[in-house]
Parts: sequence; structure tokens; C-alpha cells
Amino acid sequence: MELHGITKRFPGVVANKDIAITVRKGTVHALIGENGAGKSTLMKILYGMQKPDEGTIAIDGEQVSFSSPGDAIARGIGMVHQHFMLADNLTVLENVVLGGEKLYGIGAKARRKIQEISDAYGLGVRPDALVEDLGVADRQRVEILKVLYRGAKILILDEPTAVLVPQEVDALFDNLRELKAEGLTVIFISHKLGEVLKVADDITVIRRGTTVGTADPKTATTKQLAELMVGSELPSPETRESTVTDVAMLKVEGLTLTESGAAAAAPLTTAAPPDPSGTVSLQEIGAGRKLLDDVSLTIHKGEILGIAGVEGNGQTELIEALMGMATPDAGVITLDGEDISKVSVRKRREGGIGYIPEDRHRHGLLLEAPLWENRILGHVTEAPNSRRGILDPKAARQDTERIVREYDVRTPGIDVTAASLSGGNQQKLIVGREMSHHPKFLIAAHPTRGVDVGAQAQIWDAIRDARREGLAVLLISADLDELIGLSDTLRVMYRGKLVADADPATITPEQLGSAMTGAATGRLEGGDERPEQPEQSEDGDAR
Amino acid sequence: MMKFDKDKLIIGAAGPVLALVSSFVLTMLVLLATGLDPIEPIQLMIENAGYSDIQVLIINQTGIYYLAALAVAIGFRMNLFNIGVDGQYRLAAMLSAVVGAAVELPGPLHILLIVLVAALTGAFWAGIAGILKTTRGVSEVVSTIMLNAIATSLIAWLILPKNLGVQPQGSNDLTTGEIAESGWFPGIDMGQGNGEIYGFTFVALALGVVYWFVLNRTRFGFDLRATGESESAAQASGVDAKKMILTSMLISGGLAGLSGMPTLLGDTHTYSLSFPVGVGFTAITIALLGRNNPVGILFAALLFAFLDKASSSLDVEGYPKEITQIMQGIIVIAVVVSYELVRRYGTRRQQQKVGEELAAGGAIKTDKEVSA
Amino acid sequence: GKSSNDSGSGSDSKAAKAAIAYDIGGRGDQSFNDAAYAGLKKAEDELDVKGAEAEPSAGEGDADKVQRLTSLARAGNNPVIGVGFAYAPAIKKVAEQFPDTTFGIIDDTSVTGKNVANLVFNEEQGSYLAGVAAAKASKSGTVGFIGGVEVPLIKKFEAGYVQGVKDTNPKAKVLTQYLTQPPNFDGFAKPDLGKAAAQGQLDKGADVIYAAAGLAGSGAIEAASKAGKWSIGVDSDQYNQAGLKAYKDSILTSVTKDVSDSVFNLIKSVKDGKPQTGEIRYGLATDGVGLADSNPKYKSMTDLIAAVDKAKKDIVDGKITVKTTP
Amino acid sequence: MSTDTVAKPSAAPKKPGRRKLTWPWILLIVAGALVLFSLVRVVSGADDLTSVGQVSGALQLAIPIGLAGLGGLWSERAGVVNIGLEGMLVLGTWFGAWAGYQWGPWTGVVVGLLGGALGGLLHAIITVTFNVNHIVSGVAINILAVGFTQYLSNFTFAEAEGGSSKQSPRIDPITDITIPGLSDWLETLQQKHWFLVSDLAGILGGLVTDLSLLTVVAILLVPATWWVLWRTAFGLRLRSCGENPVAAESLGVNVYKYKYIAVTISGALAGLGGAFLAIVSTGIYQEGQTGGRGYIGLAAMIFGNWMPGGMAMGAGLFGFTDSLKIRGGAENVHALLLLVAILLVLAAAWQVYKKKYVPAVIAAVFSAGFFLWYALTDQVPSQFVDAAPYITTLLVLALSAQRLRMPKADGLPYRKGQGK
Ligand SMILES: Nc1ncnc2c1ncn2[C@@H]1O[C@H](COP(=O)(O)OP(=O)(O)OP(=O)(O)O)[C@@H](O)[C@H]1O
Ligand SMILES: Nc1ncnc2c1ncn2[C@@H]1O[C@H](COP(=O)(O)OP(=O)(O)OP(=O)(O)O)[C@@H](O)[C@H]1O
Ligand SMILES: [Mg+2]
Ligand SMILES: [Mg+2]
Repeated sequence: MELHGITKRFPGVVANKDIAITVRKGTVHALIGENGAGKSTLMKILYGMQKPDEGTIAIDGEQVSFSSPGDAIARGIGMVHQHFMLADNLTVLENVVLGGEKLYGIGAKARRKIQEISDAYGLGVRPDALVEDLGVADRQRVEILKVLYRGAKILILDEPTAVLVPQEVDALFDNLRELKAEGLTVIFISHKLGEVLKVADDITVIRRGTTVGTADPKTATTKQLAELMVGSELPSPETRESTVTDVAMLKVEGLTLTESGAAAAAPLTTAAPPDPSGTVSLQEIGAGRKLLDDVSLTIHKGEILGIAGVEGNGQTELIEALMGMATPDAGVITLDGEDISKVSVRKRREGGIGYIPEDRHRHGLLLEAPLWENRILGHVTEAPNSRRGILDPKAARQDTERIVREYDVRTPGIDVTAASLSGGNQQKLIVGREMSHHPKFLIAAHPTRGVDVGAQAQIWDAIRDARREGLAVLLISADLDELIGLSDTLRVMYRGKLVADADPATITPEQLGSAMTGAATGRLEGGDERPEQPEQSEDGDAR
Repeated sequence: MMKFDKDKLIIGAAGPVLALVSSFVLTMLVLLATGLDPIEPIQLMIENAGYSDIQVLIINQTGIYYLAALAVAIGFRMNLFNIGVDGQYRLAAMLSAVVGAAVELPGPLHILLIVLVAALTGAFWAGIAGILKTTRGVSEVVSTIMLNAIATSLIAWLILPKNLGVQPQGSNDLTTGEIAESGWFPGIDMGQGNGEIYGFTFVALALGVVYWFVLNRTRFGFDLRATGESESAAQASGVDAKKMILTSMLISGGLAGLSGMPTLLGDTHTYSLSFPVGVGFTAITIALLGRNNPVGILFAALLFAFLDKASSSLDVEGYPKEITQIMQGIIVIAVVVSYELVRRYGTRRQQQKVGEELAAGGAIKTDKEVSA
Repeated sequence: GKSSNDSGSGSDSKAAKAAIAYDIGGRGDQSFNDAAYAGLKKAEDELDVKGAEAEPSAGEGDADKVQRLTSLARAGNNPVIGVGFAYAPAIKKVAEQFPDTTFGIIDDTSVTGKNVANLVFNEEQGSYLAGVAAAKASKSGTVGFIGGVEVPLIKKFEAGYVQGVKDTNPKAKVLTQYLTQPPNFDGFAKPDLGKAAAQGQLDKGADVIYAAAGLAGSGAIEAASKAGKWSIGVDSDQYNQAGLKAYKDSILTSVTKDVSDSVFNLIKSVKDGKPQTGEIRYGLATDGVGLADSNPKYKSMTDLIAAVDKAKKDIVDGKITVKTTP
Repeated sequence: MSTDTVAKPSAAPKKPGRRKLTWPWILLIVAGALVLFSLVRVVSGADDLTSVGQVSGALQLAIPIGLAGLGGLWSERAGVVNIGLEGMLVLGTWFGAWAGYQWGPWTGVVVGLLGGALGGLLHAIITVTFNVNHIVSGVAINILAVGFTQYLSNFTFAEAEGGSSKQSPRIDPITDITIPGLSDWLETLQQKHWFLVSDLAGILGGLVTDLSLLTVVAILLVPATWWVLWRTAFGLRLRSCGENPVAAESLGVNVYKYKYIAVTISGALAGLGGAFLAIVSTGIYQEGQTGGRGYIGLAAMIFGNWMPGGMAMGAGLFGFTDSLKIRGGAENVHALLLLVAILLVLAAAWQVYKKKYVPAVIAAVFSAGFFLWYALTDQVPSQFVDAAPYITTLLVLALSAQRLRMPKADGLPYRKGQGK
């Protein structure tokens, strides 16, 4: 397959500029590049979702032009999108057959076929489950099944590993190798360069919309790739000097949250533990399933406590319970010596909790409101945003300008809507906003997810700086490198319980990953070298 | 604070102009298609609007629509669809008329009492929908539709002479009795039998200012708007969504209750079977047309009042009055479609600007690196 | 500034002009408003009067009615007639301003004035006769009454009817059903409700149904006809209505209310220079209300006709007073 | 952005609340309701509660509402909120009558359907192509439909014999069918007023007596809708547009096309409801005869959780109470008081069982109140009778657990090629 001279312009942005890529049949071809480099756009063009302004696509030497994904599918192209393309309220079967009903109908024949493919590749997919009941990894597998079901010969995988734990990534790669062996061509996009080197046969690097080079995975190193990508070294989240004090800032004791009417009433409470085996045990179906099970932890001033866990194991609920958005059934939360268990969200925020939400669009921003109003969000009762119930737009605007300056938010002004900023800049605005109120305790959920490498470094810096000044941080991240690098203490969450803890200095992502699937509990010992650990208190104030 | 922006001004004007032109053209086409003179009705209406007595009617109706539309709009700002404004308005007018007729107080107090009862009644009736939504999850769309009908029955029962109503001697109407003159809201007499402008119209306008201030300048308003724009984000920011739903439903109902006051305090001084109905439904259209913005709603209310009143003599001239309604429908569609077209153009421009300015910051460096 | 009313001055006063302002529904309602229109039409044809009409718009208030009447009066129309009691407050205001113009109002006596003519009808008397006829025609001893909207005006119909039935056959049972409550006037506009209500009464054994429900009454007539039972129409002689041709055989009679004559008479009186004023009552005595006898089957029921005639005589003679509220 | 859609692996195992109603359960509930009704009828002597006429009347009143609701369902399943149903219903009555009186009732049905479809198409153009707020468009269509039909009546019906500017000439009726032996037999059985047996006979009888052919068609449209939307590829595609149009687009589904089809069909169904109203229910077009049924249809659809069966139940509940009140409301609705009282007792018992004592006491107190009201009066004031359908709906909604789940992308703007 050959792409030639592809150019795609969006209003104000050239997403792709004269791109040329050749993909050999039967190989895994990796595509890398920083945020907004234009990878997804290119793939959407290849998949017929967007039309190129210029350029040609040739498959097996034959020139093609797609006006819709339907055309691409007909030519044997399948795509797994960066953002899941699944309808939650439909079953797996319905999601899979959608658009391809002519192949095997929508009934028994289709179900048999799905089962067949699922068995052949060990995907373990249940055709009649509702998609909303599936965990992330399961959804990923459904996406792949969708493509295989259509008999695709060319597979496009756009950042398929972003939300998977290492074990799941390995399983996915096994599948990819199998597919390759059957003669399928795979195009693979990822920000995780190690993975790329592991699985790819060829690598193409894209920067600012154009191809800037290719690399041979047999010889290249991640460092070289990173330099190709951004023209500089990858920043590292490592924090080595410890600022942990022994003043407890946040203390959580016996926090328990059961699924009940509360879960139904609060639409925010969404996540629940997916079962890795893909089956749901019967006891769990009953009411009163514990989303948080006797969670206790202490975070000290100047400490970053990282929580590792497969998504949906209670992290979201923990955050919501700490923020006051969910009402726990039992447990005491103490902030800076004050019991805040029964206090409203607003009071907690006023009391010094900062919040970088895991989903900035849902919980962090008003997308259609201007930046300066977004600066008020969450702190409407605090200075400089308001005085005695009356807003002070002038002061808020001034302070927004300051945040934009200090946190390097790239925007033409503070009157544009939040939606018109790129993800990284939106995130910087949120970080700037939360930091501006000098929180005592910060909840940072996936603070750099999907964020540019440059912005990533800035966000890490901001967190580190505040930590040095005594901020306590609860860090939740799917990026294990970030978690290990940034945290002073690590805990593993599994099915609503804190099942294990680890020392970030010695633990490896693989070990952490296996603990996250529930394979290991208790105190995790790092690496092969197994260094002697100093005596640790129950709260795990390491080093 | 706001920079003067020529682009913005042109874009802002383009919407209404496009809308008005296209709706007039479409209306003319309808008239032509049915073999009528396409120009004369419009001419007649404009001529009509030049007369003082019609102007008074237009202004008074604007005030009524304005209040009711504010009631709808405050719900919309929160993504609450209060279809029940009409029921709240009627029930409030009725009960406040009963109270007003029953007591006699010094002027301002009397009026204040009536207004208070109206606001509280409206709020109470809307509050039922609010409570059903927050405690039982009943969709406010359904509950307010039902409550409208229930209000009709309740009023019909309450206004029976054996309950709270009166049947004046020799009349086939049922009323709530006349409010004493101390409870009449003074208006501005326009002389020569042109009628008087209801004093409450100015209260309506003042409430528009309050609406703007509360929504844009208070914490509460910010929370309300935030909830409307993104419930999840608002909740994370510390807004108690349930409380917010209930509060805004109460405010909406209170405003709905007030929308009966211009008529009650300025004109009829009693609630009767022929008290105007349907105000709450027209208000939905007006709020949507005015995009829930206090100034926008004012213009929309004025437009609808104009269409209503200026068309009053069309039938005498031999043109079916329904033209007005067709015009209203066409105008609503034309306005929103042209706003949408203009908006699309505007967003494209905004993005272009963002892109250009970002490119200006990074493009040179990139090019160098690529060529290197 | 200028008033809309200034425009049409009463300049061409050579031709007499008369105007009616309709109630909600307006012309074409095949009922009240149309009857008023018929009166105006008749005046145009017979008296060489130039007629003007004006319709209300939905959801309007008293102020709009004042404006409408004022502009009709300024234009030189005399008389100006408000169709329906809703015009009472407006006429009260306007009549004072135009002392030389006669204002008519139908169905209301609450406003009075030297230049106000209150055209009212003894609907209860006509309905009483309907009750007598129903009781006589009924074999089952159960008859039905369907009111369109539960307002005092329609309750007058009910009161007279029930009294007529009971006076004729004390053991008879009257089923009463209203379709909607004010200000929801759907009960005059939804024939399917009339049909369902009639069906319910038929199922309960009623064999004569009197519907005072405007257009919704046609549903009741349809249901009765399909069940092979009697119905009684209202306002005009519904036996002769084109829209009900299919069911006319089962329309026993109709309670007529001569709105058209009342309008014509008022216009004529003004034209003749002796304008009517005060309460002009149309009752049985003046044949302003009555029972229609177009249905040949009705005419053949001598026993029934005798009873009706006797009741009529008694009412006219004042031996029977018919109640106006049930 | 990578955060918004990816990270939402919502609740893994099924919540207990979402347990599906199985057939045995449904049958049990129906049987329980029947016994309760029968009991109330026997005790109160309001034999009309389950009579043939009552049920057949309920059916008549439910059908326009149900058809509007069905229309709403089609549209909202494809992600377009349709508050313009009322207007489409109006178009259906007008066009149905206009064609019906001239060329026969069945032509009227077809033209009424097309008239409604026209309204639907307009809604589709405004909401799908121009991406305008769905509610604004719906409200505008309601205004336009009323204005347009009233305006046109001046040039059509006003000039026809037997018509006026507010009303059409009479339309020939559509054939009624009655299953000869069965219907009579059931009617006789019902009139014995036996406990349970007569009630069952009354209900069945109501469903087979004086059925207009169009009624049969309308009833069949409910299962047909279910079948098309949930059992065909077309339906799957259509529903996917209401759940996640971007996902549908990424699989080659032409979302615009399906939205257009769905909204047009939605209008057509509402138009059919209008035609039913004009041709079957009344035999004429009458200005204002829809009287808000479109909104009630919308409410029925929400009531039924965007499912055909539930919607039909909502429309049925409404038709039933409407029919009860209109066919001798004072007595029937009085009997309903007893029913409400009994239901509240049951609710109180249930709360006690669940150890929730406060709600139990509240329910018990209300129950006692209703018993008293029932015992101390013979009739309910006609004004309250009128409110019965609305109060019933509110009560049912408030008392039943709300597990509404509307299509996820319902009412949201969608533009091709802009998905993230
Ligand atoms: N639909 C669109 N309209 C306008 N601009 C767009 C659109 N889609 C993408 N862009 C622009 O094109 C650029 C390239 O986007 P693309 O999604 O291809 O980046 P990417 O390389 O996939 O980034 P990431 O690593 O974050 O996935 C973005 O920065 C954005 O500015
Ligand atoms: N559907 C769209 N319509 C218009 N503009 C878009 C669209 N999608 C993206 N953009 C534009 O693209 C830019 C942001 O793109 P995008 O969200 O891909 O950024 P990003 O940095 O890749 O963010 P993330 O890392 O969260 O994916 C913004 O300027 C935005 O206006
Ligand atoms: Mg991408
Ligand atoms: Mg991106």
C-alpha cells in the first residue's frame, strides 16, 4: 500500500502536508509522532472518513479513492480508532455486525461467526454482552473483532495500547503477530516507543504533518525515535529527591462504597471492576457490590501517592468519594486534621482540595464557555473570582491572563472557547487553575493523558514544584512510567481494595502490571536486584 | 472590556438580516401561491404598528411574553424544559386574584401581596415537577405537561361559585371577584383612548435586568449556567445538581407566576374564564428565538407581540389572519437556520485565527528543523 | 399619536354599517359565531346594510377586545355586536366612549347602559322541552346529557334538560357528562370525545342523548345513530346540517337558539332609528328558543308533541319556572 | 481527545435495577392487575371499569396518542428529538380529511400519512442538514403546521359543501370489523359481572368489537416497529445513529440518510395518527381537534422508556383513563379512588417488607385518606375527573422506579466527518 503526497487542511491547521508512506504487505508498520502531528488524520483519510485535499492512495498498485468508510471497508481496510467507536447500549454482536449486516446477517449466523473469530484469536468476546458492561480491554478486543469480522486485509490500529496494562499489551501483540502470519497488514500507532520497537517491522515518523523519516526497529533505540519525533530528548517523570514530611495531610480510613441507589442516582459513578477472565461471577450481580472496599490511606505533606490499577477498579469512585461527589457508606476522610466526610464538594474545594479530573471534558471544563469562565469553574466562591456572592469578571479575566502566561497555554486570547484549544493546552489551563488556589491536597487523575510531550513536562514540573512546597498529591495514572517516576509511594488498587504497595524506586512496570490484574498482593518487591528496603510505616512513607 | 471587533459586528448583524429577509420572502411566496396580494398584508401590518393604540397593545403584550419567556429561559439555561409555564401562569393568576379580591390593604402592600402570592403559587406548581425530578427521576417534560392539565382542572374547580369563584349577576362568566383599586398597578395613560401601558411592563423589563445580573454576575448564576453547559463539570466544580434543579424550577415557576400580573393588575383586575391562555407556550418559542438571552428575548417578544397585534385587522381587510402564524413559524426557522449558518462561518473564522496565531508561534522553527 | 381608529372615520355614512366581533372560534364554527354571521348576512341582504366582521386572536385579553370594538365603532359601524360573554368587560369600557353607537352583547346582562343591548336566551327553557321530548321518547328510562365544556352557560342547558326529564318521568335517570373543563375549550372541538361519552351513556342504557357540545356534539349524534338510539341537537336545527346527513334520521329534534334573528333584529332596530336597549330576552314565548321539528319521525310522535306543547304553554304561562343551574 | 471517550468503562456487571422483565413476570403483573381491577369493580359496582365499551373506547382514544408516540420513538431512536409531533399530527388530520372527503377514506389515510411525513421531512432538513436545536425546530413546526392548515382551510374546506373554514365535510367511514360470534359471546359474558371472568371477557371483547381496519393497522405497527428496529439490519443501523452516530459513520453507515428516513417515518406515523383522528375517530377535520395529543404521545414514549411495548402501555394507560373519565367519569373515577387506596396499601406493605418505615407510613396515611374519600362520597367532582388521566400518569411515574434510558446521542448535534 502506498500513500503519496497526502495533504489535508483544516480551518487554520495543516494536519497533513505532502505525506508519503509505503507499507509492505504482511508487515506491522508503526507510525509515530507527537500529539497533533497528524497521524489520526492520515489514518482517517486512509479509512475514507476524511477526504484528502491532495494526494493519492494506492492499494496493491491500484489507485483508489474513498468517499466513505464503506468504500474502504469494501477494499479490505479496517480501523480501530483512537477513541472507541462503540455504542454503549448495543450488544457486542450488534456493534460488530453494524454496517456489515450483508456478510452474515444479524442473527445466529453472525453470532457463530463472532464466536469462531473470537475462539480463533483467543479474544474471549461474549456476543450478547452489552458494551457498556465491558472493561477497556474487552472493548479493545471488540474493536479488533469488528475489523476481523469484515475480513479486513489491512488493519489500522490507532493508539490501541494507551489504556492497556502491560499484560494486556502483550496479549494484543501476540494477536498481531498471528494476524501478520496470516498475511494481514497492520498499521500501528503508539506513543509508547518501547512497544513500537517490540512489535513493528517498519517505523515511520511524522512531525507537524509531514513524514520526517523512517527507522529500522532492529537497530533504533527509543531515544533515537524520540529525537526524530520531537527533535529533543524525552522528558522523564522521575523525581528522585524526596520532600515527604511526616505531617499527614489527608487521611482516609475504612472508606467503603457499595453499589446501590446511590450509584443509580449519581450518573457520575460509572466505573466498576471488569473481570479479567471475561466472565462475571454470579455473586457480583446482586446489589450491594462494593465499589470501594475498606480503603485506608494517608498522604503526607509533600508526598505524592500513586495508585496503580486497571481502570474501573475503584479509582474513579475513590476520587469521587474524596471530592464528595459520591457518598460513601462508611469511612472517615480527614483533611489537614479536619473531618470532611460529610462536607459538600464545594466546601471541600474551598477547604483546599485541587482536582485535575481524569476526563477533562466531562469534569474539568465548560467546552463552550470562554477560557476566563473556565478559570472560574470550581472556584466560583473564591478570590479573585467573586466577592460576597457577586462575580468579579475583571479580576477573573486578569488572573486568567496570568495563568495563560505562566503555564504557557497556547491561545490567541481568553475569550475563545475552551473547545478551540488543543487537549494539551486545555490540560495546562486546568492545572494552572487548580494550582492558583494553592491547594493543600491535589487529586491528579491521568494528568498527562493524551498530552503533548512538551506539555507533559510542564505539568510534571508544576506538580513537583507544588509538592516541594508541601502539597500532598493523589496521583492516578494508567501510564506506569509516569506513576513510578512521579510517586513517592505506590499502592495497587484491585476491585475496590488497596491490595498491594510498592516502592517506586525498585518496582518495574511489568511487576506493577501483574499486581494490577490481581496476581500479586501485599508488599511488592522490586526487580531482580531486590535491594533491602528500609523499614516502612503502614502508610508507606518511603525513603 | 470587550474589544471592538468589526468581524463580530458583521457576523452579529448577518444572522437577523438573513433571517428577516428570508422569512419575508417565504411568506410572500405563500401568499402568492394562494392567489393573494403578497405585499399588502405586510404593508397593512406595518401601517397598523404605526398607530398609538396598537403600539400600546404591542408594548403590553411584549411585557407579558417577556416575563413568561424569561421563565422558560431560566429553565433552558439549565437544560430543564419547563413546558408547564402556561399552567403555572394560570394557576398563579387565579390564586393571586382570589387573594387580591379578598383583602384590602394600602396600595403598595396590596399589590405586593398579590405579586408575592402569584410568584409563590407559580413556584409551588413548578416545584412539584422539580421535586418529582430530583426525588423520583420523573422527566420534567412529562410532568409539566401533566401539571398543565391538572392546573386546568384545579382552576376549574376552585373558580366554582361554591368554592372561591363568583358568578357576577347576569353574566355567564365565572370570576374571582374584583380586586379593590388599591391593588391596581398604576399604568401610563397614553390619552385619546389609546389605552394605557401597564405599569408592570416596567417591572418585567427590570426583571430582565435582574435576570441578566443574576445569571452573569452572581455565583448562583454561574453555577446555574455551568450546570446547563455541562452537568458533570458543574457537579465536579461543587454544584449540588439536585438543589440546582429544584431552585431553578422554583425560579422559573415564580417568573411564570408573575407573567400573569401585567394583565391582572393592569387590566382585568380579576381572573375569569376568558383570562388569556397559551402565553406559556408562545413563551417557549420566544425564549428559544431569543436564545435565552435577556436582550434577545426582548426582541423576540417584541416581534411576536408585533405579529400578534399588528395583524389584528387583517381579517377586516379580507386576509386570513393565519398568515401571522405562518410568519411566526417561518421566522423561527429562518432565524435559527441563519444563525446556525452564520455561527458555522464564525467558528471557522475563530479556528482559523487560533490556527494562524499558533502557526505564527511555531511555524518558522518547524520549517527550519524539517529542512535541516 | 394617531390611533388606528382614526383612519376609518364614519365618512360614508350614507350606507348603514353594522359589525360583529366574534368569539373564539370565529366564523366557520357552524355554531354560535356562524349563527351571528347569518344574522348579519340577512341584514346585508334585506336591509342593505354593509356588514363588517372581526375575529379574535388566540390568547388575547380584554385590551385587544377594547381595541377591536373601538376601531369598529370609530369606523362608523352601528350597531357593534360582541358575540359571547367574553366581550362584557370590553363593552363596558367602549360603550361609554361612543354614546351614539349601539352595542350589542350576546349571552350577558352584566353590563348595562343606555346604548347597550343585552341579547340573552332562555336556553334552559328550550332544554326543558328537550327533556320532555327525551323522557317521552325514551324506552329505557335512562337518557343522557353531554356538555362540551363545564361553564355556567352549558350548565343552563343541563339544568333545563334534567328538570324537563324529571317533570315528565320522575323515575327517569339522567346521565350527565362534560367533556372538558374551562379554559380548555377542546370540549367544543373534539368530536371523538363526544362520541366516547355518548358511547359510555349508551352502554349504560341511555337511549336518548342530548349533546350541548358544539362540534363535539356531532360525535355524540354519530354514536347514537350507530346504536340506533335518539340524539337531540343544539343551537341550530342539526337535522338539516349537511355534515350530519348520514345520521339525520336519528336526530329526534334540536334545541334552537335564534342568535341570528337576535342579531338581525338589533341591526334592524338601529336602522329603523329605534335602537334596542337593555335586556332583550329570547325565550319560548318569542320563539327565540325552541325545538325543531324537521324530522318526520318526530312529527309522527303525537303523544310526545302533545307533551312538549303543553310544557311550552306552561312555561310561557309561567306555570313552570325552569331552573338555570342544576 | 484521548480522555473523553476512551476512559468510560461503565459499570461492569448488570445493575440489579436493570434486570429485564421476563414474560412470566409480565404475565404475573398483568394477572395481578386484572384481579385488582376485578376486585375494585365488584366492590364499587362500577361495572364500566372493564366493560367492552370501555376497553374499545380506550383503544380508540389511545391510538392517535400511540401513533404519535411511535413516531417519536422512531425519530428519537435515530437521535432526533421530535417535539414537532403535535404539528405532524395536525398535518395528518388536515391532509387526511382533505383527501378523505374527496377520494375516499383510504386515500385520506395515505395522504394524511404523507402530510405528516412532509412535516417530518422538514424537521429532518432543519435538524439534520442545518443541525439546528431539535426543540426549536419542533416548536417551529408546530406553529407552522397549525398556521398552514388553518390558512389553507380558507381556500379548501370553506368552499366545499358541508365544510367551513374550521371544519371539513364529512368523510366516509372505514370499514369496522367485529368478530361475529366471539364478540357477542364475550359481551354477554361480560354483562354477567362475574368476578374476573367478566372482566377478562370485557377486555378481550373490547379488543375484537367494532374494530376499524385502521385500528388493526395501527396496533400492528407497534410489533412491526419493534421487529424492524430490533430485528433487522436497517433497524440496527437506525438505532446506532441514535446511540453513537460517529461509530456508525466509522462503519460505513450513512448517518444522515438514516436520520432522514427515521424522522420522515416519524412524521408519517404521526400523520397516520392525525388521519386516524380525522377519519376514524370523528369523520371530519376539525380545527384544534388534536388538542395536545402529540405532546401526550411524546410523554407516552418517555413513559415507555423509548421502547414500543412500553410506549404502547403508556398510550394505553392514557387512553384507558381518558375513556374512563369520558364515559361516566364521576362513577368510574370514584372507583379508581378505591384502586389507588388498595395500591397504596400494597406499597406500604412492600416498604415495610423492605424495612423502610417512613415511606410505609406515608403510603399508609395516603391510603387511609383515599379510603375515606371513597367511603364518604358517591362521586368525584367532575373537575377532578377531568384530571384523572394526568394524575394517574404522574402517580404511575412517581411510584414506579425510574429507569429511563434514552438513546445516548438523542438530541445531540451531529456532523459528518467531525467525530473525534
Ligand atoms: N476535524 C478537524 N477539524 C479541524 N482540525 C482538525 C480536525 N481533526 C484534526 N484537526 C487538526 O489536525 C491536527 C492533527 O490531528 P490528529 O488527530 O491527526 O493528530 P494525531 O497525530 O493523531 O495526534 P494524537 O497523538 O493526539 O492522536 C490536530 O492538531 C488538529 O489541530
Ligand atoms: N471536530 C472538530 N471540529 C473543529 N475543530 C476541531 C475538531 N476536532 C479538533 N479540532 C481542532 O483541533 C484542535 C485540537 O485537536 P485535538 O483535539 O486533536 O488536539 P490534541 O492535542 O490531539 O488533543 P488530545 O491530545 O486531547 O487528543 C483544536 O484547535 C480544535 O479546534
Ligand atoms: Mg491521534
Ligand atoms: Mg489528538
